[in-house]
Amino acid sequence: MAVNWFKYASPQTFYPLAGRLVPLFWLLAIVLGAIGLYIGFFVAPTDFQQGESYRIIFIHVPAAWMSMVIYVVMAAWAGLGLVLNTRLSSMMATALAPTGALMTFLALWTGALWGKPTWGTWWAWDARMTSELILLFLYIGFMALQAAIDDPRRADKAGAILALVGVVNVPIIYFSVKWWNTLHQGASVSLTRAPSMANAMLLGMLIMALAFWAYSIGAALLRVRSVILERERHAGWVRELPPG
Amino acid sequence: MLEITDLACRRGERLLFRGLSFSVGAGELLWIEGRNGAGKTSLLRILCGLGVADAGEIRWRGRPVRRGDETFARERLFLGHANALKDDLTVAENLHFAARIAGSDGTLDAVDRVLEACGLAAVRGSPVRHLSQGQRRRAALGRLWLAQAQPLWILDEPFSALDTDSVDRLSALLGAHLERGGAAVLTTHQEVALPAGRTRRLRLDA
Amino acid sequence: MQWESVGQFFAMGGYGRFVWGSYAVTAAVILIEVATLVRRHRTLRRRAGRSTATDSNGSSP
Amino acid sequence: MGAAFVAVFRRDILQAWRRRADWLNTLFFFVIVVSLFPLGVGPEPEPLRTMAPGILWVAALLAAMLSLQRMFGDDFADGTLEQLILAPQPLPWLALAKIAAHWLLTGVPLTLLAPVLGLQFGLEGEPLFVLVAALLLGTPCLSLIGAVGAALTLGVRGGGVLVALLVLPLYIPILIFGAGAVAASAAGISAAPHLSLLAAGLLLALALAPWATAAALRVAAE
Repeated sequence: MAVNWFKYASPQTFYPLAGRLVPLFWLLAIVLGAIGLYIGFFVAPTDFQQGESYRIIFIHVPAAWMSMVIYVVMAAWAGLGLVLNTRLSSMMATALAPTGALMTFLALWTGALWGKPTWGTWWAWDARMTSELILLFLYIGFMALQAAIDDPRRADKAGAILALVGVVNVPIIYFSVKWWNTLHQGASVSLTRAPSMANAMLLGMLIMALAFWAYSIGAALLRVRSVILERERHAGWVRELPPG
Repeated sequence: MLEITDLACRRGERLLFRGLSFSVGAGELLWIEGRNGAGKTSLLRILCGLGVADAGEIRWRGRPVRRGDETFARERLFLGHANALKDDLTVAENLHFAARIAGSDGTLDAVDRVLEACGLAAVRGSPVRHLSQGQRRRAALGRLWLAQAQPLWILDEPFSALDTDSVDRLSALLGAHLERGGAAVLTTHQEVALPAGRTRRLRLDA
Repeated sequence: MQWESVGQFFAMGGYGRFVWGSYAVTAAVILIEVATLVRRHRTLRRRAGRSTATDSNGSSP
Repeated sequence: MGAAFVAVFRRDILQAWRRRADWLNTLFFFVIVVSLFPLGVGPEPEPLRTMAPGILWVAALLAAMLSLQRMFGDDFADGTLEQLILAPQPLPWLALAKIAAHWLLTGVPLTLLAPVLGLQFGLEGEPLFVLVAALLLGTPCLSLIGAVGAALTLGVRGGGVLVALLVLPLYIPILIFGAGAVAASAAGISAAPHLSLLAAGLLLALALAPWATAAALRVAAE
């Protein structure tokens, strides 16, 4: 049975599907989150070096990973929308950006709160944190550009070009910041050179990462439903929707 | 020469036209009529390759036209509402540049001949900024005299802001273009100026 | 199990401010995002539904 | 094809020459911004010397960025951009001509002005030469990457600030290696690695930016 994936490429058929997926992903996120937090707080031992403050890792690293993953997935959807001219892919990119930006903010916030007890300063221009900050600028640039352009079709295409240019630059920015950091401060200071990871710590972090991943998908799917309703408000099928 | 099948275009939420099919043969002029906002300009911009149609296909000499298609670009001329002139450059410099970009003969005496034909020889060296609206439009139309080698002319309101003898000059030029086997698609409000016998109409109703 | 008492759990070895500061903000951000998303979708859904009613008399919002 | 490139390049230079005031404003901006820092930080030579590379580079970045609007903005307004898009030459090639003109008009003057201002900050000898070399490699990247931002924000509300928002994060690697080269040479270590990375960045920008700019121009003119 060949699944006609293009059937789901039309907003009209994707809208109900997304509606069914959102609760599933969020439920998965809650379950995984509960397990991850339990491991993080009740199974993982105290770290001999950092004491208890390292437990921030269970949300800092997942948020940082997600901020990077979401940007790449966003750029992929945007590129797809640009090449195949499928409106839904571009809507998916637009829907992912805010969640990605929030993940970046969380990575920065938790990084600062973890840095304070570890280095004594809220912000230490560590290579990873600085790249995270620049990634936040890239998200803001993408959202600002799409917000400034009224015509949705042009906003999608312009956003796609920016996201593709951005995704090429993300590794370049990361390595140039890493070079810049080692040049000025030497390699001693690195936040996420995680302490020797007991397997419970690692397990907790991985499960939390999956929880964040499931949450992000759910959030993006719900936001894409709103984007679909806004963009297709004049379409017939939107009008017949029961006010659910 | 130019065949359009099932063209559709949506501006934001509004569907401008759908299922539009027509063709323009050698020596033919297609006059696009319709109220303001009926999508005339959008249609012309799609034909020339600036705009993107929501559906449908454009074929030139039997081959479908892709955006950025250089052979089609070599054979088509587009004149929009905007005069496409740099205010700080002189009339001669503007035309010289337009010719070089379009790949047609940009030598100085060619430009002079065009200025003569447009009746702009006197203002040859003055910046476009100092020209009147009518003179600017004639300078913009100078591009047509340069474009003898381009068989397809797509013109958006070419007769607007022209005085009577410029209108006659332009319609004579259009007639000559059609005689040479060229094709043209244009929008205009002055009916009188179009070469009789070779003009077909296409009504775009909103 | 690490913690002898609930108090010790919240003290988090003296790093309570930092650990709970991080978790609280993360939880808040996620809840706020969920709330705004749900509200945004619900209002759009209601307007979509209502637009059929108003359209019958010709004026859409 | 070369003729069209030269035609676009010459026309942009001629256009800028006819509007010398706008063109000079960018350079005045660069000088003013650079001279603000000693007033803010204090005249002590030592801190100024260590900060000089960063200040000069950030000011060059901002100056180049402020003049990006003019790269396509006027052509978009008066309709000449449409004719460029419809021209029978490849659009990335014509976009490159405009980028080259922008570089000659902003990048090169900034590169020549910077060492003079460097003297103000106590930089002498080899670091000044490295500054010029780094700027010669870096400023074309500023024009190339900036062109993508300028094309994306054509005819958009609040375009000026928006270009900065889009383009500055992408300028960061150039800033790091550009300023790093001068700092290295001032500290007596070789600036070769920085300059070679800048050159690599330039090649990458040359390879990608014209295409991205052309795509963005087509989207803007739709």
